[in-house]
Amino acid sequence: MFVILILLMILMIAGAVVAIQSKDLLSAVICMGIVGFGLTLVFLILQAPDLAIVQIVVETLTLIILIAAILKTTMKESKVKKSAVVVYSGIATVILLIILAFILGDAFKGLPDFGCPDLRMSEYYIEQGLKKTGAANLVASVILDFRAYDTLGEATVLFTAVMGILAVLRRKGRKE
Amino acid sequence: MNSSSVTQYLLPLLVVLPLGGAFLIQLSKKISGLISDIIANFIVVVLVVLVFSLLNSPVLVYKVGGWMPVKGIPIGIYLVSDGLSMLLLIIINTIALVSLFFSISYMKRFTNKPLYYTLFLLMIAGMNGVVMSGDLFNMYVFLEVAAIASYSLVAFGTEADELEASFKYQVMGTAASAFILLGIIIIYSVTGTLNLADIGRVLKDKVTEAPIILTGILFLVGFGLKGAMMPFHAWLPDAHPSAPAPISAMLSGVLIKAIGIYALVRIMFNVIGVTPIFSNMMLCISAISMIAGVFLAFAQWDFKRLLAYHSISQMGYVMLGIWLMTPLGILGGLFHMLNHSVFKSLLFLNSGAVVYGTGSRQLKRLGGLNQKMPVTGCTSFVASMSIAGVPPFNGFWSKLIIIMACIQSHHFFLAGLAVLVSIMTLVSFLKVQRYVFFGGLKQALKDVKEVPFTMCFSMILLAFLCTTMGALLLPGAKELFIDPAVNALLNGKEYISLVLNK
Amino acid sequence: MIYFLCSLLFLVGLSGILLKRNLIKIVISLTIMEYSLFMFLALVGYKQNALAPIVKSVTEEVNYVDPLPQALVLTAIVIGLATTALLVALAVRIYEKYGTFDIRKIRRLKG
Amino acid sequence: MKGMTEIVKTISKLLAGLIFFYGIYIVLFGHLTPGGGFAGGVIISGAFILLIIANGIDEEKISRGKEKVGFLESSGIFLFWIISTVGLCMGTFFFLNFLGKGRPLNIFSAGTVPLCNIAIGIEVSAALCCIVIALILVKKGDKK
Repeated sequence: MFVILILLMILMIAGAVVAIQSKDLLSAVICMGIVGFGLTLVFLILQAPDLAIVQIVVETLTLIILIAAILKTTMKESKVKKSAVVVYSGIATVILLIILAFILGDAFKGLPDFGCPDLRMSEYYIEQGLKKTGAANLVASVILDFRAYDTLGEATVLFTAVMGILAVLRRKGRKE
Repeated sequence: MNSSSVTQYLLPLLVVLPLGGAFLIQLSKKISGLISDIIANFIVVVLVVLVFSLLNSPVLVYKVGGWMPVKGIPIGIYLVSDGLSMLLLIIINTIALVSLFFSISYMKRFTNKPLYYTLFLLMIAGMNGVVMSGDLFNMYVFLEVAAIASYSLVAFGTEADELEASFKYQVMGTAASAFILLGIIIIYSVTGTLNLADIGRVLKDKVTEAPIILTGILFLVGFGLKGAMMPFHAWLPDAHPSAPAPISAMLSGVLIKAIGIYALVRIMFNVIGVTPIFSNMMLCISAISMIAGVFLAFAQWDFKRLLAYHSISQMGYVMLGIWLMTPLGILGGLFHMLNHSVFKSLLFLNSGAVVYGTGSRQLKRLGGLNQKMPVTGCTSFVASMSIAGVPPFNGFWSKLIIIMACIQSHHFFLAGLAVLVSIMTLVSFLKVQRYVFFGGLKQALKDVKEVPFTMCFSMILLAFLCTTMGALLLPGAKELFIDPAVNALLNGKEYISLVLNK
Repeated sequence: MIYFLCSLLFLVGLSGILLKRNLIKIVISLTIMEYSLFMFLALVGYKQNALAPIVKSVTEEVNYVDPLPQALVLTAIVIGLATTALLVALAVRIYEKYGTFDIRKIRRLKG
Repeated sequence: MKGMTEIVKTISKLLAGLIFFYGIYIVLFGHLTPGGGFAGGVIISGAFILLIIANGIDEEKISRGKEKVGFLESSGIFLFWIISTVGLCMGTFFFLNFLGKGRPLNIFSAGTVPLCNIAIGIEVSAALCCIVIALILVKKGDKK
């Protein structure tokens, strides 16, 4: 299991790199699809079927939205001239990222080991979730009962985004 | 049932009402255009009444869903209102009411007003949610509600530059959210809980461990981006001027405080705990914000852009006060936060009135507006003097306290810097007054009229607050408004026991 | 090790935001960054040899992975979808106005 | 944009029905099996998006549909809001699970959880349809 997980993650990283580097926007979007569907498999391995279902449909939808946007506009990424500024800023960014990688890697050593989480809050959810809420799907019991307030916020975020999209896509913002 | 348990039931209403209003407006917009005006204004009036009725109550803790703690570990989401939240709630809802009143006339120039009101109410709900939340992830969710509403409000005019500003703002905002979420995950992984007070209890003696230090930095970057602290400020001078004027007032006056400074201060002071290195770093950032903001503002000839740069600089003052970590400093910082929200919103509303009357916000194209727009001219003079720290307006008192606090804690250099920035702010605003309101009337501005009543009324109200808010420092008012907030920060870790024992 | 790979994905996304000058590429990078966070959250909640948090029968032995991070991921996925959709809408509108996705040609705002 | 060939249209109609019912199943059994309001909502919206893409875009019809969808979305989230505030109105807690818990592992169990799932399902499916329709309606190459 562990080996498959690591292989999947390496595939996802490769997909992400190709997605960011590719010259053609459509292939970039499809490479992003590799990352997203890889994530679905990772969720399945990690015993999270709920997340896998949501991720696979959301990923499909994201791809549809992105591809629809690209088909309406352009597929080519315009060329970057290799000026000195571009090269130097690129090198600086890479150095910054390497430093960040070391900091993150170092700090992550202080986390609990993979596979043995600290169940301070969720012990109760696991033991009493079914009894207290009646929902056999413990994730559903968490999102819709213990932490339903979060879910209201989440639904509101989606509502806000739709309102925002309607606002942004209006033909005319100001009256004449 | 004693009185405190009755008032705690009012807490969720502060989020529920604006949300319900937003949904109702979308459902009922077909019936009449007027109905959205009525619903939005009515709800915000109710919110203001609610907030003021909650004033002077003790620390309130509300457990959503009635999930009581098990073996002392909270399992549900908590809503907490202590002194600091109360101060922020007052700022948010009052400024929202004034801006909303201003919008009634101002937004007639834009299409689809119900959509505007919906987004506005969602933004208020998001900010109220952030300020009252006692749960780390819940805070993140409501932060996103407020942020997404503000992204789309910035682009509400749908002109090219507005869309561009909104995109820039949103990319930075989303990256900031990613950093914040990473911090939340690390905290959850280390502590196994999300309740702020409970996290504080678990982390009591772990402040110097590597993951926690990393989290502090991640939160600094994330909330710094949201609150436009200096190295992360790039989006603000584009986004704030691009929004419609009442929204600029909300963004500059409230949003960067509620989802930037408040969230960072709450987490660092009350939950994780501040190390001296961190507070010194924050002092550096605030000094840089203060001085660089004012220098950049100097070069601007766009009215709203100039104001946006001054927001960065004034937020530097607020942070300088708070991160001195002395009683006087925190008092000054919080008081300046209150004052800044009033005078900066007023200035943005003034700029909106100027744009409404003349259609331009370039300083060089304006002039002599005092003859044609007396109310706008007068109120903007009050606000300018207030932001520059001229006595007897409110900005003077808070700046004075901050400078005194700097001297008291032997940061003479910072004190000198604060005085210098104050003088430069004065110069910068004299320039605004000279180019916009004084001087000869330009030929093109001959038929400019004063703005409609609702806009004038909001500006006069804020100008009145500017002149009188110095009185909040008098005994009596001080204990009611500012002292609880100061105490909430000073006795940082007391928050944990206060919340967990309720 | 496994956390480090996850952070690597995060950094790849971050590099895209910092280096790329194309609006759609920036959106893709942001999405990848979010994906890495979802994965991290799911990794944090994983428990060795435990079952998916769905009760099949009342008498079952209690050994499930942590359901709380999964609930958080669910919320975060929705938020991510909402932001991505709004960003794409903005990008389409910007293309309409400027005729390009290139950030260097879209510089009406200065300073 | 014109629709695709006759074969695609026919098959997509069949498939859309299946997908639609699968989505409803996911929503209704969200508290027992994996899935829930959100996943089901996205699947339901997928059925409609499939129909739109396969059958081509009739602008008038679609902009009328957009208004209906917008209304549905608002009502979905409003329903969720009402469920959340019932507890408050009864003088107890916000988001109280006020219904009986029922027999575990039965479809009529878990109090308000299935109701919330349905409300979220309506909201999400309508919202996503709305997003896609709004993006499709943007005209190509409409430069200034």
